[in-house]
Amino acid sequence: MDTRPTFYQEITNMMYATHGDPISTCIQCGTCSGTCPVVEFMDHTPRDLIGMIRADLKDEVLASNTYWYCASCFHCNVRCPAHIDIADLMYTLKRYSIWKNQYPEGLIGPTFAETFVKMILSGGRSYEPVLAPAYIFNYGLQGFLNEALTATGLLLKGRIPVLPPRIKRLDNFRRMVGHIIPASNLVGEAK
Amino acid sequence: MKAYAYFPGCSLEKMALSYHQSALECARRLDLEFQELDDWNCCGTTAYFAIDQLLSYTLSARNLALAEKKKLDMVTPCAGCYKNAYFTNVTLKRDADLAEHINEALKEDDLHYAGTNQVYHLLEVFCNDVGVQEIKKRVTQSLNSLRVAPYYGCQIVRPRKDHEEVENPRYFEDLIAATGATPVEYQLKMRCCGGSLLITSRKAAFSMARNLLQNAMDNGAAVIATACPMCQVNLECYQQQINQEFGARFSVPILYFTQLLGLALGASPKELGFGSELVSASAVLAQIRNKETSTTQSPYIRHATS
Amino acid sequence: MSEKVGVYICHCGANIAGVVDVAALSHWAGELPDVAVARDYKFMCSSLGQELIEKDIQELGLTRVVVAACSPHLHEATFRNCCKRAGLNPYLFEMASIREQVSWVTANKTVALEKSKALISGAVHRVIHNQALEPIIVDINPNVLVVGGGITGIQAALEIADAGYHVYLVEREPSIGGHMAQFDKTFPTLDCSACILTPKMFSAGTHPNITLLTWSEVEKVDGYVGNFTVKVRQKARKVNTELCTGCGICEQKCPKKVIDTVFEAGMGLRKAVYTPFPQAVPKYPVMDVQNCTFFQKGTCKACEKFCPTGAIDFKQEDKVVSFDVGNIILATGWDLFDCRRIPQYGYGRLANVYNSLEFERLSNAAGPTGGKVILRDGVTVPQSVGIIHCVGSRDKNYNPYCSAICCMQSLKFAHLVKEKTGAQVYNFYIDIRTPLKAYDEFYQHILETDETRFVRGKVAEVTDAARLPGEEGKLIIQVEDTLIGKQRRIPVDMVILSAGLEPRHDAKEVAKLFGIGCSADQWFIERHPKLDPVATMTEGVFVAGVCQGPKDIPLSVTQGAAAAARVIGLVNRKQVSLEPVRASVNAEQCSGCRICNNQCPFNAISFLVDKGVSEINPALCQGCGTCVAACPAGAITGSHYTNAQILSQIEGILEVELGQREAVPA
Amino acid sequence: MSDNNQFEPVIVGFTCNWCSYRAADAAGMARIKYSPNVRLIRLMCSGRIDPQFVLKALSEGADGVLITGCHPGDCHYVEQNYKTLRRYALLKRTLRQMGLEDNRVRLVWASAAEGRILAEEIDKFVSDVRALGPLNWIKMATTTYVDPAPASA
Repeated sequence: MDTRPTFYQEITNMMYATHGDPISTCIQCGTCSGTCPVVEFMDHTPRDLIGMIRADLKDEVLASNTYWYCASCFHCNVRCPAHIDIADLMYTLKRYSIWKNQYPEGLIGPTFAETFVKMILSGGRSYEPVLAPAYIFNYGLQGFLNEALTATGLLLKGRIPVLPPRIKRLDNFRRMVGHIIPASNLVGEAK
Repeated sequence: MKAYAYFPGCSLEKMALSYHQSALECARRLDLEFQELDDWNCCGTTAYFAIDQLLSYTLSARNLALAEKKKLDMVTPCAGCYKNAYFTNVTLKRDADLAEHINEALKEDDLHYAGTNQVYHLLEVFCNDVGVQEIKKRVTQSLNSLRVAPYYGCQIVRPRKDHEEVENPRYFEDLIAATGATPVEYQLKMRCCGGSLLITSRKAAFSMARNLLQNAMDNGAAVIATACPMCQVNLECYQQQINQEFGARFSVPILYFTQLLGLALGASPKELGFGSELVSASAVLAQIRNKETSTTQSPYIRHATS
Repeated sequence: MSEKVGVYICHCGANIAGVVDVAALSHWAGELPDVAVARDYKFMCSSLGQELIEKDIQELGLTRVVVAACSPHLHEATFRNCCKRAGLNPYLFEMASIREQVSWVTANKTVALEKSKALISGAVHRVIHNQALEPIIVDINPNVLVVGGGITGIQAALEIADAGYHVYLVEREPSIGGHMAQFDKTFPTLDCSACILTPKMFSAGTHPNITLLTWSEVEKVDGYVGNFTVKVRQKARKVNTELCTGCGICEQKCPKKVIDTVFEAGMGLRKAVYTPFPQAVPKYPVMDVQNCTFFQKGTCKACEKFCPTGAIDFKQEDKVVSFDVGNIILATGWDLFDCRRIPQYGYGRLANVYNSLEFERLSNAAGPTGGKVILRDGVTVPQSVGIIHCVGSRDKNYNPYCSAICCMQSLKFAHLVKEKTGAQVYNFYIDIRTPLKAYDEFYQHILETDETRFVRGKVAEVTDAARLPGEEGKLIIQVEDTLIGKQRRIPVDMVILSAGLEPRHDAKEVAKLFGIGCSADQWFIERHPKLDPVATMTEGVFVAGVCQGPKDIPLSVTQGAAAAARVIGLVNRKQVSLEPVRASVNAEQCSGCRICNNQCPFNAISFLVDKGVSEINPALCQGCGTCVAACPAGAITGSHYTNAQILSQIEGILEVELGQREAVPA
Repeated sequence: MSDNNQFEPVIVGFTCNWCSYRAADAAGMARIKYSPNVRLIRLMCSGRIDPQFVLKALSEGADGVLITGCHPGDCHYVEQNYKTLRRYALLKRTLRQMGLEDNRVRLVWASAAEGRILAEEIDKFVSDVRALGPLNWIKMATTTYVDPAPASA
């Protein structure tokens, strides 16, 4: 007998520190999707996604852009009549998808998340210039020009730092991170 | 003088320097002592949770431990940092095993998280610890009749369920009213501005920001007050691009609430970091000055003195 | 003298036998000292099972019986009767709960067997010390108190009064009738609420066996089944009901208009002296002292001037009346969920968002608009109406339970709106629940004829923030249409919130007053959810209608009648037997220290000064045993819960454990 | 009892007839699985609990005693559970004086609706007593109990 956990079980297990009730309590009422400010951009509504997870439709879930569009605004969380931590579910799916290296083509979210993490691990603080221009090519020429204009505006107003900030006890910080993800290639690359 | 461990967060170093300056200026004028955390690190923001939840907790736990070293409660002006620090604190207090695991890592920096302090957002410190009535007493320059739309955003009130009013809080309005300005009632004050999607899903972010700006305008806002650097950047710096995208003509100043509060407490625009806006706030400043003269010389007083 | 104990182990089908090895258990029990016979049987509570016990008592001369089965709260009475029939005193019987406490809560079969042995061993040890007792017989006062004058209370009162017994019907409001009097139509037949309710109200008001106490509240209840003493506060009406003819002139002449937040749900006005509605029973008005011009400003007295019989009495005071009853029925009803608690639905902020009671008044022909369904501006007929189900129900943020009536109520609203306005109606639901007779047919009828659009999805918010063309000036309902997986924004003119039913705000205090329990949601707890739905754990106190849990009119009426039948049955018996669980003082041993004297909340213990000892009045003693535990001299005995019985049970329970521990050292 | 030779404490529990025994019934009806280490004894009220019952249980081999009753304010006999509460405090002091860990005895309130809460409290108590280890208190001499005949009612 195959005893490997199902996709549904994997996702449930991954929601380790969730504040809410398990997704098995979902009554498919759609409050989350009715509330969601980004839902028009998602290929499946959050409610639909929960149904798909419960049906073990792993490939379909991993091909969905839904959780990459989640803005973590937590509005669904506070309204959910079943007290499900839906935002945490979205994070869980992001983690799962990065872990499996499986996500839809053309999405910036996964690469962005990884770059962001590497950036913080290298300096301990975030540095906007690394982030914005690197991904703006994805929005085409017009987008790039617009971004450059905004960036120039911010630069002129002195709101963009020239050098990346670093914390002082960076070595301690990196060793601390090493305790949490000892063999991570993220840390390796950051160094 | 009440003291707090102050955690500014990455954005306030440069991008939102005016928030940093005005927050400290307001604190000074309200007799609060903000001691900046020594060698704080990035809270991890929203993106971090997508990679490693445990690491995200660790990053926030380091900052909490730094605050504990000072034996002070932590205050942060950034809504994102606040949410991460607040929930890390809640989760670690509840989960001793997780705290133990993270403390192993914190040892590398000679730190220890014990869960002895509280985490507050700047708005809470002003509204609850200082109190709206006290602030009202300290106002020296009324912002009379300036129509300010308070923008709560997401992470100050959510996802807390223990919060009294998650859907319709009033403390931001009360604070604005205390400065003598008129808080604008508008429906989307709790809706997400899309800031966290700026880089990954620009179209969605713009559409959300557009809805918000439109709703505030429709209800007669002259300025939007924010309590989060991400919201500020999204709503202000990208206004022009939003105008292009949707053929709109927004030109709304987006100020940090501390900049408005600072003006009311008698600080100069320069002390509050005015001048770095991409959407000019000169009209707002001019209006406050005009109103000032008109209120000091109200028809009644003129009549009485003449 | 050695006792002969019979031990009977029930399989309860597979409920017990599926987890506990009943054969092994019965074999083991047979070996216990003093046990003459041990048997297991499929269903001990069946007539065959009971006959088995009776036969053994008679043929083997058993002197004690132990049944290991379900909870004693379910079948203790059954087996006691069985012993009695076979000639054994029913108190020489013990029960071990190996279903609720073992097989249903234990996964491991070995452990379940051990725990069953421990419980049976405890029961066998205890039963040997049990004493033959006779139940205490008390007379039943035939009078009955019914609390709450809604349709449930009215039904109960009429049934009892018609059976020839006297009823005190106490109602908090000025008139009986309850929520049903506010409704226009009732589902699923759409008959007019007033037409079917008014005759019953009238009968209750004129019945020679019913004493109506409206504008009154129960303040104190003392006593026990058959013998309660009740104190009721009659709030001052400021109207002498001896003189009042109910002509209504005072109300006509009263210059003060007040928003009626009770009967008209805030939709209409009333006067400061008023009857809530024309068919009110009794017909006498009450004066609202908070709003009366005379009471607030010292002048006016228009009502007094015009009253043709001089019935207005500004000096009238509250009056406390006291009377004795044998039984009590609580039918205190419900409060409507406060929709302000869900700010995103806009109730209280957006003028044209109504709650269900407001809509009932709006559509009622006798209501403030004469039954016209119009917007808050008083003229505009809505072109489109959204009805939201499950407001405040089935939601862990508010009430987790289903309010049971909202689906049918919402379907009724959909029909009434369509009939009265021709508007496009939308119903937003999570599930449609129409389980009772003719209910689903009503749903089918709405589907077939009314062109109502049904959208499956819990509404996320109602807003006036227009964003898209066609939304300007409308209320926009934002919802996921879950059947197509799309978020929709539907602009409408009017929104009706089908708000849930909640326990009365003071349900907890009322429960305490009458000595009954409340569930976590604060509904009153019945004795058994299926088999004893109107009795409570307190003998002589019954519950009926929505105060026990959400239900509609037919079920409420059924429960009112059911509670009445239970009460009539008791009263007809004239006497009731009480458990002989009572404390008594052994005067020989009593040192007269009086420590027990202040242990009793029922004042059953008195000190006999001349004899220098304390004494317990068995009629007042409720059998809790607190004084027994308090007596330093051990002079007080609590029958059926004696020290010997309990200490032996402890020994018995632990005997099994020790044996087992020696076998398997930890 | 368990496979890994983990110490399984034996616990005697006292319940009142109205709230906590019914909570145990409710836990059963809801099929909530909880630690089987507790054996319940039904009394009419937690106010009936005589300290000698607790000492008897501990001396006869119980490793812990659980006392349960209605929530304060909800007592079927108006206020008797407050007396239980006071006696409980005294009892804990007595246990300490006798050299016993006073946390081998615990008081838990459970209403008739709180089957889940009772089950959780039982699990918690069992695991806490398990951590304390076996009691092995001196076994009291077994005595024969004779009650006086009840007064005729």
